[in-house]
Amino acid sequence: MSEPILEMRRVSKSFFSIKALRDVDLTVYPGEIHALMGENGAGKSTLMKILSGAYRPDPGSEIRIDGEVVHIHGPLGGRAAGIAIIYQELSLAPNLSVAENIYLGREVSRSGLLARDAMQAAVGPILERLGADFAPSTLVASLSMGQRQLVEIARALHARSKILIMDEPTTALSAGESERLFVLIRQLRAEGLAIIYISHRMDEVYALGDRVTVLRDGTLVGALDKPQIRADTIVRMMVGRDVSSFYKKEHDPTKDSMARQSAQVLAAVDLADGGRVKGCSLTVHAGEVVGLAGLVGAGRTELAHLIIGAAQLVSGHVEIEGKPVTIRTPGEALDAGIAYLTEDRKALGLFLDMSCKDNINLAVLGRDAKFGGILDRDKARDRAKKAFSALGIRAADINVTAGGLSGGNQQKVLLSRLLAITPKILILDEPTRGVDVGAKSEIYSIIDNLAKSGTAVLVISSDLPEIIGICDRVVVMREGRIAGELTRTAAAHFSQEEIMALATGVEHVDA
Amino acid sequence: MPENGAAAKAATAPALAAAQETRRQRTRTFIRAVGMLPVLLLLCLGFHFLSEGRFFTGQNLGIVVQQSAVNTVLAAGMTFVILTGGIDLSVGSILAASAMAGLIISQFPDLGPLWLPAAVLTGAVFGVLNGGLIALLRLPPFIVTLGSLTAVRGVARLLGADTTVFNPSIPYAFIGNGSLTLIPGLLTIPWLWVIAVLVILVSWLVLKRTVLGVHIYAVGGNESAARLAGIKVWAVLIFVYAVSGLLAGLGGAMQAARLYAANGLQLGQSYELDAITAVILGGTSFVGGIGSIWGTLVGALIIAVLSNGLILIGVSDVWQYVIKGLVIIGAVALDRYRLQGSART
Amino acid sequence: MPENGAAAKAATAPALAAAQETRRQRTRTFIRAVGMLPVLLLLCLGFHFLSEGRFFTGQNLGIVVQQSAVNTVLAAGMTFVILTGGIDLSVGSILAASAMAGLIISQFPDLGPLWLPAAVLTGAVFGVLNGGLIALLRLPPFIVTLGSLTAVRGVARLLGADTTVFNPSIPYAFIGNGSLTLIPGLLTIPWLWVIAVLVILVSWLVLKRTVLGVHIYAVGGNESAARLAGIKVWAVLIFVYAVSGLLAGLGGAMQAARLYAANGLQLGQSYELDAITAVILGGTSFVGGIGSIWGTLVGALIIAVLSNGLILIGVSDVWQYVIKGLVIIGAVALDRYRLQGSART
Amino acid sequence: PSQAKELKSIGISLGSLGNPFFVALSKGAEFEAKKTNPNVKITTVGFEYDLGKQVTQIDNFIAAGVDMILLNPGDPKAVGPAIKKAQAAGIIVVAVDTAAEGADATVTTNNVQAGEISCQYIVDKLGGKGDVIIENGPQVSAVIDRVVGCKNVFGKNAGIKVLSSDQDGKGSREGGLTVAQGYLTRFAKIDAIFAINDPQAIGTDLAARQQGRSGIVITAVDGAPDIEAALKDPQSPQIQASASQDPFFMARRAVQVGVSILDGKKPASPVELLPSKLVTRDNVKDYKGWTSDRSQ
Ligand SMILES: Nc1ncnc2c1ncn2[C@@H]1O[C@H](COP(=O)(O)OP(=O)(O)OP(=O)(O)O)[C@@H](O)[C@H]1O
Ligand SMILES: Nc1ncnc2c1ncn2[C@@H]1O[C@H](COP(=O)(O)OP(=O)(O)OP(=O)(O)O)[C@@H](O)[C@H]1O
Ligand SMILES: [Mg+2]
Ligand SMILES: [Mg+2]
Repeated sequence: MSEPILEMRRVSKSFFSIKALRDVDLTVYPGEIHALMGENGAGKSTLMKILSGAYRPDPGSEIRIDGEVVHIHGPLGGRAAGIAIIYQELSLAPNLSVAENIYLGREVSRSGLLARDAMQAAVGPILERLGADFAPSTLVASLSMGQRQLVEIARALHARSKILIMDEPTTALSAGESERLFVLIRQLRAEGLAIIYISHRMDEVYALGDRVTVLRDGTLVGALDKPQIRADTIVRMMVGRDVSSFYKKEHDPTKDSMARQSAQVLAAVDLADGGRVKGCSLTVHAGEVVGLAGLVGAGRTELAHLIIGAAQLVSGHVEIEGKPVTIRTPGEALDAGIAYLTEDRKALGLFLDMSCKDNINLAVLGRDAKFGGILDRDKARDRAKKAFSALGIRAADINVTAGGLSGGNQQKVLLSRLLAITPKILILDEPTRGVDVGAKSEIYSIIDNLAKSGTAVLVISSDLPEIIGICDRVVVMREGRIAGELTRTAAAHFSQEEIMALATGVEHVDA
Repeated sequence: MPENGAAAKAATAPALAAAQETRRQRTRTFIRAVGMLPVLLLLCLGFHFLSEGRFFTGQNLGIVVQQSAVNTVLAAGMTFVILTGGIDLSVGSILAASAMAGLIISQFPDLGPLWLPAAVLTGAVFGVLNGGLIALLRLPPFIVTLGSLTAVRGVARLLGADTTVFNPSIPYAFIGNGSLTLIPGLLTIPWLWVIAVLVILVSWLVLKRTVLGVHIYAVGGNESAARLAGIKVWAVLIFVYAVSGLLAGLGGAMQAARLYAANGLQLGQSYELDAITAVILGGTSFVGGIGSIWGTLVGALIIAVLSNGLILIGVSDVWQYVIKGLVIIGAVALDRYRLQGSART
Repeated sequence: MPENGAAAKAATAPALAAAQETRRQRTRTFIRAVGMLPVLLLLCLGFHFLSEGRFFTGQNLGIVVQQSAVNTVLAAGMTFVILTGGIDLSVGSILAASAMAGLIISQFPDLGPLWLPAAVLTGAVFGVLNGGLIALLRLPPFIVTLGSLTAVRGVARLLGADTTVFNPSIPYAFIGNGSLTLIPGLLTIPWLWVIAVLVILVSWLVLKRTVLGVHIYAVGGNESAARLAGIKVWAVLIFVYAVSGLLAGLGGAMQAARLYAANGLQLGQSYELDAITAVILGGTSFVGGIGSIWGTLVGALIIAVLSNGLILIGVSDVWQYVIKGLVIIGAVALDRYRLQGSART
Repeated sequence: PSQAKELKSIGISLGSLGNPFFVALSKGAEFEAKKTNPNVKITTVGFEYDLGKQVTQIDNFIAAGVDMILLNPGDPKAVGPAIKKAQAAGIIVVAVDTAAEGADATVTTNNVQAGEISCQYIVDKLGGKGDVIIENGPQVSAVIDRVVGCKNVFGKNAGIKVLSSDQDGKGSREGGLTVAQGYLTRFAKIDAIFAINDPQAIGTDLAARQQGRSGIVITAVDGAPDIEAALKDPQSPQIQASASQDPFFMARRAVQVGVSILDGKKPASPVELLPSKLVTRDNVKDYKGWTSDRSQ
């Protein structure tokens, strides 16, 4: 093997009292894809931010690039050392165009004036390689989460680095885009780049990873070479125990009581918003888990927003238990028994400056309140504590602010809020985005239990194995319309290929 | 395999760390809530020393708290507004209009005693108008309340036909100049200050102990998330501007009772700046979602102590400007420095 | 693997969609930039009609643009600041201090002609001080500039020992009261307005055509993203406050040349509110990152037209307050309504 | 207080210290107080035309234990209660420039008379016939009185037509300039403008010169240094007269009256009205202005 391009030795990092990293070592060689694994809050992002210059490590830490000790001061230092990074938390300026974001901090200027056209022209090919369907001049604010993720990737690729860090780059991507990205990553590997890849999706790690380093609670557990990479090994190293059955699906709407089977709880009839969503109908029955699949930008999130009244309906209506209802605001949706988990937890979900306790209790405060408005603080505390242990949320205390949690733990806090409502209908938009394997299986079993107890669940997900693993039925969207529906029968499961065919509109798939 | 050992080891360490963290966080919350208290004490001591012992006398302390009372009440309302990420520039004008309305009513022999609720109500009505425009038409708070800063000032002047309205025998005048005797001959508290403290207490109760309070913080912390979580954002917004208006009305009543008079032009000019300063000095964040009402009280006291102390030690008017400005900047700088030492970077 | 087929098919539709999207976006940007222009025209026409044709006369238009000039210059600086998500409350005070400094220098026979750069420089120095406190000590802009609003006002008064400084023979007086003749006897433009338009043009160039401009927008749009991209956020912040201060200094020079006098206390009182109003009327967002300098120009003109028109049609002072406030609110309401119809919900 | 007391400390609350008038006033007070007691402690503050602030300042003076308060009341009646409170604390309260209810004494320019002579000049100049404007200002009692005086005179002359009197020139050059620009556009024929103070008159003159309007008689009240210069300046012939006040002397009188009350001597009349003299382009060279050396 050649000389390592990157060596991190005894790297530690503390955020005042929390020790996020303790003497972690990491060795990366050129021309390899190095997967960094660990549970939520294990310290993966922190380690990468130290490398990129966003954080400064504690004294005693040592970083060598190409054998030489370097001190990385600030993001500019990271860039100078040949490091490019895709941050886990999107870091784009929404008010700027795609091209401006990609060039941010490295703008091209001619005789003092900005060379906007040249920048846009240079960005075009990269976007094309990624299969992005938007122009370089588009405002980032008008892009969906998935599209924004592509912009982040384009930015990192454009930086032409020696070491490329990708911190969960596919969380907002669906299968098609992800595949395209993997092709690119392999190309870059062939060009001799070192790639550090963080993901909670196991299949990606098998497919891509040349070596794996596993962290737990801020410490190094160990590193594995290609032949040793096996699901159970990695999971055991990460979690410290075996996670046996990963996808859990014990509920069965076809077998459970007949009465419930026929109960159509949610029906969306011909919903359209005059823009992206062009007349979509779907139904969800009691005790059923329905998946909503599609490519990025297919309009799944918009459809969910229409159902819960977060966006304006232009035509169509929603029925609950067979009766048409008018839902104009998310508040009315809650009153009608529909709870919605947003895909954009930072912008639309969490209150980062509020405590986890308040975040978890927010939707049920009114229900719990005494004398028509006085907070019941005991109930709130108990509920938060229960949620912490039920979902294994890793935080010092229920009173810490949600903003200080790692991405996956934030997701769990948000999910706890919805579960507290005990709704009739639950719409989950990318429920396991950024969640580690252990927690994922917890979430799957929660979904399963809810279905067993008669809740109607609609899961929007770009993670096809997940959809296949937990859903009874899949509705596939393509460009704002329902492209088709696949039902799981005892005899035949729907396959990844079937779903992709519907999502892309390409019938024949060459293997 | 090392997992089990590590897990066992990891289990105790986080538990310990968690306990430590909780304690530390509590300290931090406390420091934040206490906010500028050290700065306030420092100022008081400084003035006491420089004024040759005139500061800490019963009479002077009475004057300071009395002077801070109206601003405290306005700043309490402003805290609600700023917690939602908004701003209310119109409080000074609403105060003037409410005082005018109150005094005019007080001159009718039959309606006399109603002047106080009338003043408060006037303020609330203007507040609801502000809130309605902001919440329902989704206009920017700065522009709406700047518009009403101007328009309501005009209304205040129109009410009295641009003259001073005067009523030496206004009912409830005691709230303006009287004191509540707690220990006869020893401890009396100006009624104005009693009102201000009550306002702070009720505000604290609403903000920290009710569902509405959590919703106010939520709207300020992340408005779109609040909307998705089913909170009636418009209702929360109307509420906070109504509270701000109502408290400005109360401030107008307090000012009227204190002066026995009101003038549409000369009352409440640029009070909004003092109120906002008190809130921000108190550690409430401009973006919304972060802050406490106790900080506001301390902020209002700092402003009053500064005005009183500088006169007490005989600083000339011009230098008062310079010093006041520098102390305000110095206070937040000190605060920033202090927080940095104790908590996050 | 489905990639190729899917990609081919997907390529045409999105390309079309992208082109459409770009066009739509351009329309939207244009509407935003044009901003309040319709409101401005409506106001002008209304005043022309009500004043029996006195509004659209060469002389009156000259007066309007002249009256808008100083505010336009201040508002241009304020646009830089608000684009980064900040605010500068001290411009009025800095204007006063700069005018004082300039007039004092102008009284020395030898230094006379240097008064203009001296005034501008004074403003820039105060601006850099503001910026330094905000960028380096990370203090909230509202508090820092509120502090300097007060402190610099004191300095302005100290400079003139609290009296009016006047100089009837101040050099370059023509910029205050003279006009640039473009077509003799037909078209003359007040120098004040020429300066204001130049300031707007240069600001536009900086904001839209330079790297620094992109960085300003980036800092306002997402400060942490800007920091992570290696932008020197502190330098950007110091720059915008320095620009705001410098332009306030220029405004002070313009005011001094116009009035041949300056008074530390009276000059520039609450100019900051007018400047901020112009910026916000012009469609720049308070959160930062969104807005254009052309909108600011329109906003400043609206304010000047409003003041001029109301006097022209003989509305009494008190009612001017009421109407001005309502028109400002009405203007943003109208704008909101217009945007809603044409673009996003 | 019947026993004679020494003047150890004095508090002064004035309209706005940025106004040269009040600066001259505070200098006069200082001069006289120092003459009485060289070690006197003087605190001067401006209340910026905010009633609440003035009452606060009075409270602060009480706390600071001053012997005398020199007050330019924001409102003649409204500060009454605060004055009573100060008197209850044994403090002598003297009002200057504006009368105040309940004050131990008042020394003020006769503002009504000042308005009268300034406007009488206009009437004489116009020969009793013409279109005039009263350029109003902030509605404080001194301004209100001047306008009252002016209206008295104009009312007596049937030939004089007042075109407008409801615009606020804010008491400043800038305000005067802005308001006058509007007036000059609005009215094609204006024969004279009475501005409630000097800065407004100068601003008005600037507006007229800018628009090339001539033949307008501009008068004012105050006799401030800048109007002195304008009256001597051949380039501003339209500014013709100002009814002068003497703030320096006014303040000295006020302190003298206060000190004598402190000594237990009641003044003959509680209100002392100082007459105003008209300064014109003809007699300006003999005028002893606000900044001339008064330490006689
Ligand atoms: N800025 C910060 N302030 C305080 N604590 C932090 C900060 N950033 C990270 N932490 C803490 O450091 C620990 C590691 O977080 P990190 O984001 O590196 O986890 P991660 O492995 O990337 O998890 P995930 O898979 O959920 O993204 C967590 O306990 C987190 O709470
Ligand atoms: N927050 C938003 N602001 C503006 N436009 C948005 C937003 N979210 C989505 N859109 C628009 O709606 C379109 C459809 O996106 P939507 O999120 O509904 O699709 P999706 O199938 O859920 O895709 P994704 O997996 O990316 O979330 C996007 O292409 C985008 O143009
Ligand atoms: Mg992470
Ligand atoms: Mg989506």
